[in-house]
Amino acid sequence: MSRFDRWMEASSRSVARRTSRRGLLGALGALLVGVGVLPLLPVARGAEKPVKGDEPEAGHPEAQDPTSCNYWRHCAIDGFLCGCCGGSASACPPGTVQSPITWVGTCHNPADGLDYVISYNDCCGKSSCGRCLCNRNEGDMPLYVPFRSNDYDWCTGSSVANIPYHCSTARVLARAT
Amino acid sequence: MSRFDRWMEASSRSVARRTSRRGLLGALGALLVGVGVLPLLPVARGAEKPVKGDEPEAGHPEAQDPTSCNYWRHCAIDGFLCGCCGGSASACPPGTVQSPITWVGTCHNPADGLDYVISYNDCCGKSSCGRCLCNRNEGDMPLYVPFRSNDYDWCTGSSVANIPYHCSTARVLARAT
Amino acid sequence: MSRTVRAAALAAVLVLTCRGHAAASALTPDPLGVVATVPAAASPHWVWVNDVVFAHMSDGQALLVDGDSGRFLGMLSTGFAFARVVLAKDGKVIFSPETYFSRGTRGTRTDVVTLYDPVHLSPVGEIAIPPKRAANMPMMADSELTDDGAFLLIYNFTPAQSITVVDTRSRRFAGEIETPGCALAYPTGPRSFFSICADGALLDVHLDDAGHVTRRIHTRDMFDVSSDPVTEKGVRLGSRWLFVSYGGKVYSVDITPRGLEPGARWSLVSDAERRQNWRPGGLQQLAVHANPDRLYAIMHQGGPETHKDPGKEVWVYDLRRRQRVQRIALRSPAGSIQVTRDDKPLLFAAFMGSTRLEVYDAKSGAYLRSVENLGTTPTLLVTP
Amino acid sequence: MSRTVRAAALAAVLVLTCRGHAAASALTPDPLGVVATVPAAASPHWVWVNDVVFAHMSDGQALLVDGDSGRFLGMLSTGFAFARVVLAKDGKVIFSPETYFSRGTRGTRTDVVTLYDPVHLSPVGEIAIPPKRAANMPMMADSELTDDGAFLLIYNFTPAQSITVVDTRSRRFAGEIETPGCALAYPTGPRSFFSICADGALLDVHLDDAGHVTRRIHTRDMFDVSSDPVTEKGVRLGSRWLFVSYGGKVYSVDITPRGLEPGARWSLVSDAERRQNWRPGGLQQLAVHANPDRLYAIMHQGGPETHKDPGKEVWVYDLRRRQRVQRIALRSPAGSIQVTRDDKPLLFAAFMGSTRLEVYDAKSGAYLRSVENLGTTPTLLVTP
Repeated sequence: MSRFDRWMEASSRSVARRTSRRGLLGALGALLVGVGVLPLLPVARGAEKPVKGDEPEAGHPEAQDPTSCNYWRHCAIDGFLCGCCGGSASACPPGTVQSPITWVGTCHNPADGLDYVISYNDCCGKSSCGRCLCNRNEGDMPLYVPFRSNDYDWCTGSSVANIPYHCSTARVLARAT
Repeated sequence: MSRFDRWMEASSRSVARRTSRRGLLGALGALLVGVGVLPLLPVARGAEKPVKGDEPEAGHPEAQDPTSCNYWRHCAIDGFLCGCCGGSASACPPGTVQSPITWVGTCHNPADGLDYVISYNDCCGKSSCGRCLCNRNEGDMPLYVPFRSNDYDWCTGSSVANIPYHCSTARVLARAT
Repeated sequence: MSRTVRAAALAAVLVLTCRGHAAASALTPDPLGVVATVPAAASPHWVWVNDVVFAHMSDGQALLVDGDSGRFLGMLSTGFAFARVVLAKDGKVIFSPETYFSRGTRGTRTDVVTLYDPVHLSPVGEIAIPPKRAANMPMMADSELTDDGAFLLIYNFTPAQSITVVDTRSRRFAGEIETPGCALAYPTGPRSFFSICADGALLDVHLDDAGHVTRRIHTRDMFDVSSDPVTEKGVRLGSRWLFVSYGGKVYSVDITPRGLEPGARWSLVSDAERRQNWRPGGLQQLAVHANPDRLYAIMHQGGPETHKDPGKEVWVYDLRRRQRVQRIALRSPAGSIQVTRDDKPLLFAAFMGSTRLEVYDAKSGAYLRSVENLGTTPTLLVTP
Repeated sequence: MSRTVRAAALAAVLVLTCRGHAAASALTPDPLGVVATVPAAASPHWVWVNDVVFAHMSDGQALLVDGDSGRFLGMLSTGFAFARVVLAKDGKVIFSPETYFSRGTRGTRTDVVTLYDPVHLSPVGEIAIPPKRAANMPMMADSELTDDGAFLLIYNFTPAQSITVVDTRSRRFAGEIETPGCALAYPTGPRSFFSICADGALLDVHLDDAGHVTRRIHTRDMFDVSSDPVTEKGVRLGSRWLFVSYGGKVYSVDITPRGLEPGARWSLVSDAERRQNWRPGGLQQLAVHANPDRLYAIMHQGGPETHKDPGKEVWVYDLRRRQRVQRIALRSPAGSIQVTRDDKPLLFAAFMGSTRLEVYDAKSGAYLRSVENLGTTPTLLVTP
């Protein structure tokens, strides 16, 4: 089945597909923003193959582009990339609040060959950013394992800006051991 | 320029185009709901030729279908057709309030060859219905001529449900003279 | 008299004048203020399509559709991070746990259970609850009624975990039950429910008639959390809750006089199918129907991390023989399915990435119709 | 200690442990709680893309974009039936007339002017105003500042027409001015503005330093309302307000010491072009630039009722010679255009039916770049 067929079959899924396809993403853009495919939206999740050991992708230039869904840190991110919303991979956009509590994932950095613990802190207090949707699902657990689940709106953890979700960051916490 | 080209050029406009094109409407559907093209949205407005004297269209079967944008009463309607939202051409959907004050238009009924004064009362108090968008612009005036302007959210006129707009009705007030 | 008032007056005159002529015209004037209602007797083929409206989460909605005609009957506006409506057992009221902010996306947070009249689809009451409602991908177990409908259970996550208990008879907040380490609410009787704990055990909670805890048992581990976790998307058939793992293993939690007990374990996929990467996926990926006992599951082919992907097939299982009896090919990928409770059941299929609801004959699997332009990101399907 | 708290603690420990290792790793940990800010000195090439979010009107937004880089700098959530932000003359604050309901789409209505810090894009104040803000297709004249920025004027429609006056210095509601039969607010000086009346005349209003009316003149008819009405989408250049009719006739309202006077009348289209059905269209269909005086108009070919249709061309006029000097072909149909105020001006083009902002060189007409996925239904473009 051709990639395009696959896209036709489940458009939203394609969004997160790590194989770069600017054309389709462009075409999808309006529709995506339109139908409001959003951070929590699972349809795109898990469409990802793990970055780690994903040899044909490991050297992918986007693996080092913080505004790309393929950025190595995003291996388990779930939402709009704050780098496209006025923030960065680790900083929140103006006027939002970074939720201190969230769930952590482990991603492999092809540049130094190391694994890192990544904390996916949401930026909160405004309506959805709506740009650079990225859904990847490595190690995601059900809601009954909260600190391993990306199905929660983690703005919940912010007493100031509970619960409106704006975008997601991917902070390096430390080297995974 | 082919119809399809015209559609490519300004998709939303096509929605209200009286020439039936289910295919395109279908294809547009998701996008429309998605990008939230709405009652007040003017891009579709005026894309209409007047029903009156529009001979090739006058006998159009849809001219008598209350859920069609081409329904004769809709010659100056601007919004979601309440008939697609749980109401009818003249009745509001459950749980909404019909705004008593609005603007009136004049439409020609090909069935009896008479002109009627049509009152476009909005149904109010819930979020947008989002279905059967129909924008037609005959006789629409600027905001400084309120009772001839469809650029107002006429739910404004409802003290109970001011101002959330849900859908639009097209009530026959009387024969125009 | 102000110009505006004059203008209004003029309009009025115009109307009167016209009404005068109306008598002479072919068409009689339409009355003002007519509002439709929904038939008091709900059809078993109706479905509530719940929509969290992901891009604009302050504007959640529940849309009522008639599966037989495909007609859109009406809708409810249900606030921020909306999960779903809960239908009273007697069908006389609709419960909707809702969240609002004084300034849309900021300001004071208010959580309520709004009560809607199912005939007029308008609010008839509001029950204040603690502003703790969990905001997550909508799950049926976010809010459920106890078996006799006396108590509405609402999952809280702040991230401290608890259950809000609402007495539907007095229409009052009855209290809050701490469920540390355990999530969601799965009713098991008129005065009991369980939550699923992070270690794979269940928290078995029993209530008195005031909605207060009388007994809480932390069961032994029921699920294998580490290697192949079950999703929280369980479905209930009589005295059994059925859960399915990422890999397609079926776990039954049986409600017995001795308490909650693990039932038979079996698999949705054969070894061959597993090798072909067939697995369940989606948001509301399971549905059940009684007489005969059937389990419906959305299936697709994909890697281990595709446990939330939509599927283009629904596999149907005989729960007595634990065997697949049918494969239904869908027209579009589905992330949510629901089966009506009647003897001529319909299968509804929807998908958050689309605005189409598809309707199938749940027994033959035959495609019946589609309803287009339903909301923006449909999540859970709820049937009477 | 509850299980949840334990879990949190565990997470914390993990973090600490990891930080321990971090020293040894190639990458150092990212700090928590870093929030970006917007440069204090606004670039003349920034643009606020206002979005009424038609499908979900409770979630209005204003999006800030840098026209040079195409970067999305940040956004504001601005409530129900949002029209647009108004930038303080000194750039030190952003005014946003907003409407909220206690239950999203129902309940108590609250209208406020929210004040935002332009560096942090966060609310720094709120001014309560009467819950009368007009809900209409967003127009620039829905809310404007007087020339010295002392007063914010907000159009009300209930359907009684009036203007809310807000004192931006004391940040207080200063009062309400009845404008029966007349709509919107077009500033003409530090203490004056006019509204357009249904009969084609203007209501010329003068204020004292407290924002109260000192003089109100109902001018003679300025516009031909019956046959070829001007739109309410006027643009101002110095002491002139320019309005254009459905058919493309240009009407100038000149601000003179003797009061408001009709200026020269001319046409955007030649007789030949008129025969070819060329006419202006769109929501924000006009823009101006000084030095040299230029008028930009979105043009398309269509029948008399297409006065709100988008166009794929922008025609540029020399306002001194009243002649067209350029035709700019757009890549996509535009319903809204704006031109920056600097000497190397950019032309922005957007359209409610799309989520793309296009950027052109306003002098050469050369296409520069597009910014994709901006909101859902972009309406008015506002530049510093």
